[in-house]
Order: sequence, then structure tokens, then C-alpha cells
Amino acid sequence: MVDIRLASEVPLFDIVADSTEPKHLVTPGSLITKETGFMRGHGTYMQDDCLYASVAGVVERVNQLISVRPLKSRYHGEIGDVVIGRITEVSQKRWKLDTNARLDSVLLLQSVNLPGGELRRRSAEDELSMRQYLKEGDLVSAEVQNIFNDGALSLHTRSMKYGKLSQGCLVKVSPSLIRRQKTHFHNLPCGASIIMGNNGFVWICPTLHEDVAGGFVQNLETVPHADRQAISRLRNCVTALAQCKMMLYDTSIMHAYDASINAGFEIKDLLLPDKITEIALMVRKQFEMEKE
Amino acid sequence: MTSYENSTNTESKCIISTPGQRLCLAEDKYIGGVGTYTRQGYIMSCLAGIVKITAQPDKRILVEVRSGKEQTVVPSAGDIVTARITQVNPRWARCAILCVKEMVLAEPFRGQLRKEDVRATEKDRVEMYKCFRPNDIILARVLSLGDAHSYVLSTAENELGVVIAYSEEGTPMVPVGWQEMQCPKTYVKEMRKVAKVSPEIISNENNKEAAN
Amino acid sequence: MPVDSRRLQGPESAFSYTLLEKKDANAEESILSADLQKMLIDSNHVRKDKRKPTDARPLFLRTGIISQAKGSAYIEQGNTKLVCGVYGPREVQKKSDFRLNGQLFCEFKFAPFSCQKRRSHQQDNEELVLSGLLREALEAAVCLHHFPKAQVEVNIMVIENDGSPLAAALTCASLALASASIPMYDLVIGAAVRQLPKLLLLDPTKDEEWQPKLNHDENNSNLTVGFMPSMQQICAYVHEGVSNPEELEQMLKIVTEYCLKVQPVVQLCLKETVEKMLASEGENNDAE
Amino acid sequence: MSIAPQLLRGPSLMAEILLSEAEKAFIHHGDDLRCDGRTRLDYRPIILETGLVSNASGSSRLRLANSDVLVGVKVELASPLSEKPLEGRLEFFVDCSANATPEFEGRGGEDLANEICRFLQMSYMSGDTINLSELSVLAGQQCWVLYVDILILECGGNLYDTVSLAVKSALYTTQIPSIKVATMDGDQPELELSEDPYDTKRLNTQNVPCLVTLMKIGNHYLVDPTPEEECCSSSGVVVAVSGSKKITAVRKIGSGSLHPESLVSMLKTASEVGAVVNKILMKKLLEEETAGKTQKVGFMR
Repeated sequence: MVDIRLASEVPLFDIVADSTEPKHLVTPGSLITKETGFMRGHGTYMQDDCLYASVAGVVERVNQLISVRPLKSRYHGEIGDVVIGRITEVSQKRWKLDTNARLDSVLLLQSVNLPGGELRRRSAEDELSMRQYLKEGDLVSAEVQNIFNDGALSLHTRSMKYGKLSQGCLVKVSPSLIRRQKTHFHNLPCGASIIMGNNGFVWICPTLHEDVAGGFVQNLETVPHADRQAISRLRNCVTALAQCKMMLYDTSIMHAYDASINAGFEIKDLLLPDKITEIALMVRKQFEMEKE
Repeated sequence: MTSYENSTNTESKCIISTPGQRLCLAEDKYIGGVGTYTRQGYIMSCLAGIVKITAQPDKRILVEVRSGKEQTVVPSAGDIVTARITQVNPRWARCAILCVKEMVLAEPFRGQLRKEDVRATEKDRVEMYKCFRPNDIILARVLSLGDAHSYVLSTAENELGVVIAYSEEGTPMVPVGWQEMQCPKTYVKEMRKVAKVSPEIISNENNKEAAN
Repeated sequence: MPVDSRRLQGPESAFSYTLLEKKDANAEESILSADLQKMLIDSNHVRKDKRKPTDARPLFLRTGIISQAKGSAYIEQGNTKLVCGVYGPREVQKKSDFRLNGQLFCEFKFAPFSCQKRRSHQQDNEELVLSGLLREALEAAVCLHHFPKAQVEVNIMVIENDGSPLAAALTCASLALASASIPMYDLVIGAAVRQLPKLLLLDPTKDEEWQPKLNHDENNSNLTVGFMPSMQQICAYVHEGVSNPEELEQMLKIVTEYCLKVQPVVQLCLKETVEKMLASEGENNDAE
Repeated sequence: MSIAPQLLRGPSLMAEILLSEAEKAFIHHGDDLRCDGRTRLDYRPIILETGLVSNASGSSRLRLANSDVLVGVKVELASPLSEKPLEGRLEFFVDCSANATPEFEGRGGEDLANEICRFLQMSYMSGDTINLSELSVLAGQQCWVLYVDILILECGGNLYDTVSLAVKSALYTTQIPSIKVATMDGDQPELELSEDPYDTKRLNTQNVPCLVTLMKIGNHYLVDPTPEEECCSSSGVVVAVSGSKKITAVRKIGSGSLHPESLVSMLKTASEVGAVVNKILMKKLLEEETAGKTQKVGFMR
């Protein structure tokens, strides 16, 4: 019922993470290069023809473009990313969303498919009844359509797979832990679906069926107990991996899920610090075995 | 009507209810109106006031509770409100909502009238300064609750718009068309989005002015 | 603590002369509960003010005490006297406080002369907490969705405090709200009870109220409840002192039974209010 | 018109978060299986460390999921209150710093801090919890005042419980110096501090109460609510439970209401849970004490 442990008994989470040090770590103000001919990317500044870092992070080079990827940052959107956002404000012709980015993201009324099909003409009534479709607190999955000049993201949900999210559980992790993949929507074999938002918002819900997604309807019926168990276990696996700074994608999550079942852990056990490290170690071992 | 609890003065024609008092079963026959709510299959009173029972055209019975005092009103979507313009700029006008329907508010609520909601046709050609001036009294419809600042209003109907306006000289002007008003003293014409007011509304407005 | 320069502040070292009163202070600090019980009640189970343990003090209610307010009420429960004024619904001024639902704003204030010790003009910690309790209790009863974006203000001023002020405030506030025709799901009736080791005293006076004292050998406590009689729901519950859950159950029962007895009284008062209003309206109409 | 009153209200307890209707429904329907796999009466894991602040007479840091609380107790001499000449006293102060959540910035956290503070005071007041006469040095003239300063480092829900556990741990480790009253010439008493810095006494904290928050969700109630669960609930109770399973203070929280029966059952559950929490906490504190000087973990993690 209650588990109290002393700080000295709690293992360090970072023992699990990959111990190989990244190659080119810099801190703000450190010199990256004196050579000219490079292009200045994010996280850098130019002074006296030398390139310096302006954030702490890893230096990345794409052709002539040098940028520093910060160790910890808010979500830095790219066009085409799948994101999950929460509506924070309904204003004229647009919704504002929290997507863990620096600025509130925007979902324009014209970037959503309103019920009634593509050809439906948007009228003034739609503008006034925006709250009926999406209101404050609602979660949506969406794609980054555009990036405004100030860096704010403009989203769209004009595809059947995007739209309002129904029952389930949201986990927030650092965006850098989400591995970019072909698809971020997974129907997992354990009986639940997971949407890995590039912005670090992970949505776990009962298995999605292709035909129902994309609308504005929320299913408020009780989720069966078995589905709930799968969702809770997945949730705890995701938080466990995230705490140990392990990359998150369908395979790593499923490994963690299977490992936790094989080890005979109850769902709530996965909240305990020692079990978290244990799971993370098991997942790493699994990957190492697969490599060989 | 079957059950009244603690209703002692049935002899004096009117029945007085108090908040939380059970009025009747919430059956198909009865509809709960103003001042009531439904809980556990009963229509309950949420005000202290007189129970009013009216037969509806469809033979159902409407149960309402009317308090002696003026009702507790706040503007809600769809209501016609009377407002005073406080500020005008090219995109919108700010106003203070003074009355909701027939009821005078004790304290004003803030409202906003956007340029595109001023009239129903030729929305693009609206010029705010030619429609409203500060201190004009307008009739408007509440479109939505709006945001934290203000209610969103609209005058995009013939019957809505400026009803009382004063000329630069300070006399109340008379409408001379749906876009103009004229000062009876100086004969100067000023531009307004004039409401087409039917006579009974005018008398109402006058009463209100007198009350204020 | 900010000091209000417009008000006359007493010297900091000033204290109530009542502290100098010769009393068996030392004895009182560590008395056994049996003795305590003897102090509050005689051998025939009669309290100092001639009440039986389960008797409440006489209750007096009146509405329309403040003509400017939307609604108001006055309550007298023995020597505990307080006024409540209700204003609004009015617009919420601060943007940060914006909420789509209606809101309640409650202020609970003791008049400086209301207690044995002089109270400050500024709201002190206790008053802030009482305000919060009052708000949370009334929010459960008021139909907040009837006035979106707006707030209703409920101000309580305690004129004289002779025990159970929160209980009286709850009854008074719900009466004032109802007389202001603010829609409510139900009335709220407040009541308090004092627990002595073997006895429960309903509606305690200041002397009977539980005070944090030392070394009580047995359970002793004070309970204040806000009860919505028709809905059978508790919207305020504050307990101080030591009790077992079983004892708390017993106390709750006594208190809710008392609330059910008070309900018709409050209803009657409201009915009279409405009748009076109707009568005056009739007169106005005749005059026209 | 026919909406249940409970569904219309948001939380008023602490930093508000937004949830969609469906998420709320998901939490509501949890059948003794909460989103993180716990049953209704499970706490999240708690991590505890005492004695981190060298300048304080007693200190502790307690982490319950994302709620992080640091408590320092300072012992000072003062004159007793005129109403209670034979007792020392405890003074609580809660600081909801803006570090915990941006909403606490400015005066934002003040109300919450006030509420917690007042409730702690309430639950410590009765004679059953802590013997304040132990803190008297010289009747009517000098006594010990324990300033209990509570710093909320991070706010992740269930603050009442977290704070109370941290306060109890800090009080457990608090060392009160031995002081002797030497009478000089018969009239002016003089206080003499013991020369040995290890000559200290400790308070008996066996009966010091733990707070148990029970939030009502649907027809059930649960302990240790997450912020999401707090958001779904309109009412609950905070119950102070002493080591001897007795209830020393109760408050209803939230803007909803409770049926008398469910309230009584909540109080009974709270007293059971509180007793277990108290027991485990005391066991752990004793364990840490007997383990002697281990490496302090501190804040470097």
C-alpha cells in the first residue's frame, strides 16, 4: 500500500543509459570552429569569423551547416511531424494548442475536416460553433503543416488518421527521446494503440480502428478491464524507459512490456525505482542480443 | 401535481417554493422551466419564489419558479441586449452591456462588436467610424460568450444597431434612413448603422431611459 | 504584514486585560476531561445556559437587512450574531481569474469587537481559511453554470461571536443567496457539535467550544458541518481535536438531524420574504 | 438543466491542469485500476532523506512521485504565549516557491500555502499529537519555539500528504539542545546551555499525525491522487491521523459535496491508511537512524 524508501536505497537511473560519451559536446561560448565557409545553424553564433555555441549540447553537421542540438529543449517542430496537442484556447477561426513547443501552436479552422466532407463550405456559423468541435482541454493528433516566421507551428488534421483523441492516457516525455520513424501510429500486439508524438507527447489508448478515427466524436463508454491493464502497463513502461533516458519507439516499448510480464512484475511495481532500472537493463540486454 | 412538501399556504392561491424543494415528478407531462432543475426523477426548485404552472399548447404542463425580485441575469448567446458604445477603432467597437432583454443589469458587462458582425451584407465595406460613435446606445444580439474580456455581439440584423445617438451638438438625433441620422437642431447628418425600430420597442427604450 | 496607516494601531505590546483575570489558569491547562465535563455541565445534564446537551440555541433569522445588496440576511444564534450580504452576479475583472463557469467570492470577517480579543481590521489567517471553507461549501450548492463568466460576492460580517460562527455563517449565507434569487440546488444549513469524552453538546457556545489544551486523557473535539438537507449531501466538514471514526459518525448523525430540524425554519423565513415582496409589489401596482 | 452538479465543477485545490472529457471519463471508469496501475488505496513510491541541511536543527526531504518537499526545523528560544505560559509552540510556514510551478509566481501560491499551514496547525493542536509542555524551559518566561519551514520544491499533486510526511520526518530528527536553568542570587534565573553539542533531546514524534487525502471520483474514493485525478474530482477530505489511529483534524476539500455515508466510510478508511503510513514511516526513520552515518544523497541527482 505504501512504499517509503530512503534516498540512499534508490538506484541511479543513469547507470542504464548508454555510457559511450557523445563525440562533440559543447557548452555556451565554446569555440566550434575557426574555419570559415560554414553556415551558422541553430544554437550557434558568429563572432570574429569564428563559430561559437550558444547552447549546451551536441554539435551536428549537415554539409556546410553547423548547428548545436541542445541537450534539453522544448519541441522544435519540423514540417510533416506527427504531434499531439492540447487545446488551450478557442479564438477566432483558430484553436491554440499546447504542443510543448516554445510558442503555442495553431490549428486553423480551415485546416480541419469538419463533419460533412471535403467540399463543405465553411460558414460563419462554423466559426461560432468551434467550441462544439474542439474545446479547451481536448487532445488532438495532428501534423505540422507549416512553421510561421516567429517559430510557431501551424498544424492540420486533414487526414483520417488525425483528429480528436478519445479515452486513454497521455504521457509527456522529452521530445529528444522519441525516435523518428515512418509511422508514429502503432497498434501494439498487447491490445492497445500508441501514438508517439514527435513533440514528446505519447498517447496510449484502446486499439484504434481505422474507420472511426478522424472525427470529433469521443467514445465515453467504459473501456474493458483487459484493455485498461494493457494501457496502464504500457504507460508505466514508457515512463520507466523515459526516466532511464532510453529511446522510445514501438520495439523498445514492446520489449519493455514483454520484459515486465516475463519478470512477473505487477503493473504498479513499475513505479518503483529499482524495478524501473531493472526493466531498462533488460531492454538494453535484449537489444544487445538482437545486434549479435 | 401530486406532491408538495412543506407547502403551508395552499389556501392563498400561490405556492411559494424554496431552493431544493421537490415540485413534481419529472414525467413526460411536466416540463421544468425557469428556476427549476431536475434531479433523481423530480423537478426541483432552485429559487425562492412563486411556483407558476402553465399549460402548454401541446397539453404538457410547464412548471416554473419566479422569484419576486428581478431574475438573476447574465447575457447568454442569442439574447438581445442594450449596450452603450465605449470605444471604436477600425476593427471593432467596445461597449458596455446595460440591459439583457427587458432586464436592467445592476452592473454592466463588457462586450465587443467586431467589424464583420456589424451588418449582414457587404461586410467588407463596413467602416466602423461610420457605424458607431462612443456613447451611442445600440441594440445587439449576443453571438457567443467570447473570451475572458468580453461577450461577442452582432448587429447584423435590420432591427439591430444604433437606437439612440447624440449629435456633436448634443441633441438626440432622428434616423433618416438605415445609414444616417440627423440632428433636429443643426440638421447635420451623421453616419450610423441605424436599427429599424418597431414602435413598441421605442416606447420600451424610452421607459428604460427614464428609469436610468 | 502590511500596516494600514489610515487606521489607528494600538501599541504592539497591548494585550487584553482579561488575561490578567485571576483564574485557575494552571489548573485549567491540564485538567482531566472528567473535570472539564463538570465545568460545562451540571449533574442533571444541564448546560450553563440551561440547555440540554442536544438542544440548540434559539435561532432568529431575517432577510433584507441591507437594502443596497442583491440579497442579505441576518442570523442570531444565541449570542452569535452575523450579517451576510450578497452582490452580483457581476463581471470578473481580472483576466487571470477567467473561468467559463460562474464563480463565488466569499469574504468572512470578524468585526474587531466581535471576540473577546480584539481582531485586526485586515483579514487574518483564520478569516482567510474560513472564507475558503465558506466558498467551497456554497459552490456545491449554487448553480454556477447559470452565470458563466460572472461572479457572485458573499460577504459575512460577524458582529458578535459566541461560538459556532462558521455554522451560523453557512445558514445565513444560503438564506442571503436565496433571497437574492441566485439559483441554488439546495439550501445549506450549518451546525456545530462539541465532543466531550462521554457526551456531545450541540451548538456549542464560545466557552463550550473545543480549545487546544494539553494532556486531555480522552477524546475531545469540535465539528462544524454544512448540510444540504434535500440533497442529503455534506458540503462543509471541519473537525478539530481528537476523535475516533466511530465517534465522528455519531457526531455527524446528531448534526444532520439538527439540520433537518432547521430546514423548515429557513424555508419559512424565505417564504415570508417572498410574500413580503409580493405584497409590496402589489402596493406599487395599486399606486400606479 | 439536468446535469449533475459534480460534473460542472473544476478543481479548486491547486495548480489547475486541463483534461478532455474523454480523459476524465477514462479516469472515472477505472475499476480499482488507476492509470498508473495502482489500486485505489495505493500510494506512489515515496523517497525520503533526513538531515540534509546542516544549519537546521532537523530537516528532511521527501519526494512522492513529482511532489518534492524540503522541510527545515529551526529551534529558537522565545517567551511563551500569554495564554499558554507552560507550553512551547510550533510555527509552520509553507513556501510555495515559483520554482515548483510557474503558477505560484508572485502571490499565486499564497492561498494554497495558507491552507496547508493552517491545516497542519489544526492537526498538531490537540494534546494527543505532540507534548508541547516538553518545550517549556522556564514556566511563563522561556520556551522553545520550533519553526517548521516547508519549502515546496516541486508540485506534483497530493501536497497535503507529502508535506505532512516530510514534517513528521523533520521533527523526528530535530535535536533540541539541553538547557539548564541556573538561579543566580535567587531572583533572576539564568539559562545555561550545555557545553556538549551532542547533549540534546528529541521530541516524541510517535503520535505526530500524518495527513491522508482521499479524493472522491465517481462512487469511489482513492488515496494519493495524481494531478489528473485531482482534476477529475470535485470533492474529498483531508484527514489528520495520529500514530494511535485517532483522527485529530478533518477538512472537506474541493467544491463538491459528499453523502454522509460515504463521508463516514472515507473517515474510517483514512484512519486505517493513516495508521499504516505512520507505522511504515516510523520504521524507515528508525532504520535510517540506526544505519548511522551513510553517504548523504542530497540534491545531486
